[in-house]
Amino acid sequence: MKKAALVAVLLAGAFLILSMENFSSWGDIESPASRHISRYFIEKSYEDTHTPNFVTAVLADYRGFDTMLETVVVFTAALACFLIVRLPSDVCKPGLFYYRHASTGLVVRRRQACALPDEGGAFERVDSDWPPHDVVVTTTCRMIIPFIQLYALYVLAHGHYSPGGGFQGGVIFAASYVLLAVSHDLRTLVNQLTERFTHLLAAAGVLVYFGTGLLGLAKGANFLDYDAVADIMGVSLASGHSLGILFVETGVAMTVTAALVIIFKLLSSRGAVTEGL
Amino acid sequence: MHDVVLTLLPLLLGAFLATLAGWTRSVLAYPVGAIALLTSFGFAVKLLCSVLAHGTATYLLGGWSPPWGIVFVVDTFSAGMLVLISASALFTFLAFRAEILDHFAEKSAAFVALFMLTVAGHMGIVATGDLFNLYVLIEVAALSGYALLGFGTGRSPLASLNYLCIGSVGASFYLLGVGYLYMLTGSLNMADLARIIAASPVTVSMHGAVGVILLGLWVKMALFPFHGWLPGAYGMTSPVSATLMAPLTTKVMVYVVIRILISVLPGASIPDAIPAVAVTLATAAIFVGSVMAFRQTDQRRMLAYILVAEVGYMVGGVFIGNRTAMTGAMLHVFADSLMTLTLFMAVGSIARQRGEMTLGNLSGLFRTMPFTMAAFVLGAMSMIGVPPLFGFFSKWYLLSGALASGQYVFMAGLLVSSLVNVVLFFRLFETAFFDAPGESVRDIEHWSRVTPLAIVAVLLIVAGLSSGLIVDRLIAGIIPASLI
Amino acid sequence: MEDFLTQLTSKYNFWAYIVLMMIGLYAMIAKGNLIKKLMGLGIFQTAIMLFYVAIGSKAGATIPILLDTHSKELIDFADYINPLPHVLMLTAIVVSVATLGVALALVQRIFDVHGTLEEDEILEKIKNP
Amino acid sequence: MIWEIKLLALILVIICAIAAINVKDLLGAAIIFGIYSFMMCVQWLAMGAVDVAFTEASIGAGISTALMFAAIFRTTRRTKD
Repeated sequence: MKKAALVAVLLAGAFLILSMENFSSWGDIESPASRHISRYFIEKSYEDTHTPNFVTAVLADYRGFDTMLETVVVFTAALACFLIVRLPSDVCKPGLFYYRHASTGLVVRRRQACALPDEGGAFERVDSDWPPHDVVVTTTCRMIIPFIQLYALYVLAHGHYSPGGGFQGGVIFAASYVLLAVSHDLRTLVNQLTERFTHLLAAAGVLVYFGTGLLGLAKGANFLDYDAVADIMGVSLASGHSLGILFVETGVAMTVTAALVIIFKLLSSRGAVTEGL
Repeated sequence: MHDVVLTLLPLLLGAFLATLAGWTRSVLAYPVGAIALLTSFGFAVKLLCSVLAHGTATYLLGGWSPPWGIVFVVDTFSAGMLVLISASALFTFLAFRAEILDHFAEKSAAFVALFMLTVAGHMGIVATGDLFNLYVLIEVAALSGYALLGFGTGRSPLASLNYLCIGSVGASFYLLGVGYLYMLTGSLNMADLARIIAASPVTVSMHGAVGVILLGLWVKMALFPFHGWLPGAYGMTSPVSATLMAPLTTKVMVYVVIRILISVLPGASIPDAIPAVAVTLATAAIFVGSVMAFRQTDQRRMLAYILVAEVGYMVGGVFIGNRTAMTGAMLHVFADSLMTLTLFMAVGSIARQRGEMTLGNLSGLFRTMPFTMAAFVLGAMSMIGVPPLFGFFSKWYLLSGALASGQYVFMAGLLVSSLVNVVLFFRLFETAFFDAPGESVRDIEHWSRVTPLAIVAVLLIVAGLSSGLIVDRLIAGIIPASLI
Repeated sequence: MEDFLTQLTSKYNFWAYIVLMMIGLYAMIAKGNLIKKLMGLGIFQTAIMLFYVAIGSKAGATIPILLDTHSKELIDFADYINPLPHVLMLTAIVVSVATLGVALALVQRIFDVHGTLEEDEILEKIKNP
Repeated sequence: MIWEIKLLALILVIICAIAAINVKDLLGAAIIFGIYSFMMCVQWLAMGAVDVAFTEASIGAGISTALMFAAIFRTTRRTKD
């Protein structure tokens, strides 16, 4: 099997090397890829959209439909993970459950938890397979997380002028919550972002993008045409496009944050969303 | 004017709203889905009428003109596909209401949303005029498909993961091929590419690009050596997912191949090796699919292997390289979708009553579920190729096309596979007709399941009788004049 | 030989993408562990992204962000790297992480059912439950 | 960027790719896969694709590794090859 795989892969490689014959050499300015449509983007996009970062302009405006579908892909992934691994809520969760009595420090073990004891009362849930928290790690992370989130917002808002935008901002925002889950425990994360909230946020994010597109239809222009945004906000066309880009990037960031948090919660708790990494 | 994009938007909106509904008022999720599918179907029909009246419809997304922006281009063939896809999704959704609500319980909202997304993805693939946008849509369709097929017990997650690996590799090869084309021409728009390719010299790299794109699409459509995922994925998942995905995925991928051949590469000289390899693989697919279908005890897996053979029919027709065979392949895309839909819907209904779909478990079905079995018989007859049904006409075009080009092995494959289908289906009919049902059998036919099934089965006859019209109005105008 | 060398040096990024792609494809076919297969898929996808980004490169050009927004002069397209492949690859990266998420979810389900991640052991268990 | 460093990064990418699929421990492989993504990001930075590099650094090297870790943590780190 392995030898056959090696032969097949080498054959494919040889085929690809042969087919490179007519490629322009690396970095060639005269290659068709650099001349044909991308030339227009470089020369005209600032005029059209008032966005110095060409990549953001092309991503969210000229090829805005691609980006909407890309957001939909992330949304789909979250739903897909939910459909595949989420355990039904009314089934008893398998595994061991530990509860610590707050005043005495005694730990109680239960084999199944169908009706969970009141967690706010005298008993406190303890994870079964994760070491107790370290004060240094917990405190440091608690201090860093707000700054990470602030940075994520900066990345989102500054996507017009520097590398960044909705995707990167959203991923960094999600990463701050992953850090929270790792440094504290999954329950802390679930208390902050409930399952219901993350799902609603994910759907709301795509709806923001979709709604920006619908503004175009409502104003008689095409779907995703940001001229309508300029019309509604009463600004020049190019500034309207710049605003439209900001709207859709915000939607993207919401969906990406929510979707990645959903996926992380499900994967790290094996679908139970009770305890995890 | 906005009809083109309005076929797609209700589905996306439906998916988002179904998710919102699922976490606020979960009873609303199913009606939202039904309304979205119905709206989308309505716009698709309207679009088909306007395309028939006024010719190809183009829609500039974001108002940017091609080749800079993304466009949707819908001609008669794609408008027909859009109607077919939305109709089959709508019927599946209506017929399997009980499954969607019971089987998925509290996840039914997520299921409805994924259902909408996969239909939207497939419709987008048909409508788009941009190669990269096509890739993204393939991923939307596929990713939701993996989830739908992977939900289930036992082996379905493994089958779905297998599909995911193979499908992602196929999509990546397609992406690589698009990169080659972009490198050589600098464009991603289909019409623009066709213009540039026709004017540029024939080079090795261009052949490489065509080869890589077609390889990727063959992998995605489960052509013979890459078909391993299909029987597992369709044979083991829930009947709803199988009924939704089986008429869509392979057919839509064949559509993409046709679209690329007639809209992007008509002026390009495709190396002779590619059609030869394609027809060989297609013939092999027909034989392998038929032989493997014989060996299955589970009737759903048997149908899945017949699908493998059907992919061979269509790919063969596309690459034989004459007008008749191409017409046959395009007609068979329609025919196969309808037949597969009928068969899988009927089997889904039966499986709900009888559980396991082994041959021995199907005794006496004609007595207990007469309407479902009548529809099944129509679907099976069409699959075999009995005259007034749709399947006969496309097969006839394929056969005469193969004869005209002297592809005798492929012809033999078509005939053998039809004979195999005869044996397979009559084996089933025999058990279902002559054997008495078991003591404990209590089959119920509910009108809400039988009505959509009956409509689809009748459509098989109607479409068969009007297949001349379909060829004239939908297909003939699309095939480039250079193909004789 | 001379010819070959010039081709190698002018296109070494393209060679690297082919090598990576072969590694990824080999891992997908030959490795039995499901997570290893997914890593192979990841390598395969990033190899294609490397190829796209290499298409966009331009000798002597800078990153695709406009330097001076107030200048009235016409922007010269030779000064900035081609942004389009970057846009396409942003999409592809996001798609790849979405695929990875779904795949890992499926892997967890498979582990729940069969208790192992090795393909041959799973097939063995299916045959002799 | 100096071409020697670029070449070094490229070689590191390939070494990491080979190592990731050959290490006989899934957690280790996941970490090496993260390094692979990060070296790839450096590679793109050298080519001037800042947005792609940023995305790969956050998605490929960041979240993907976290997801892979979560999945391996909840299944098994054992692998035969």
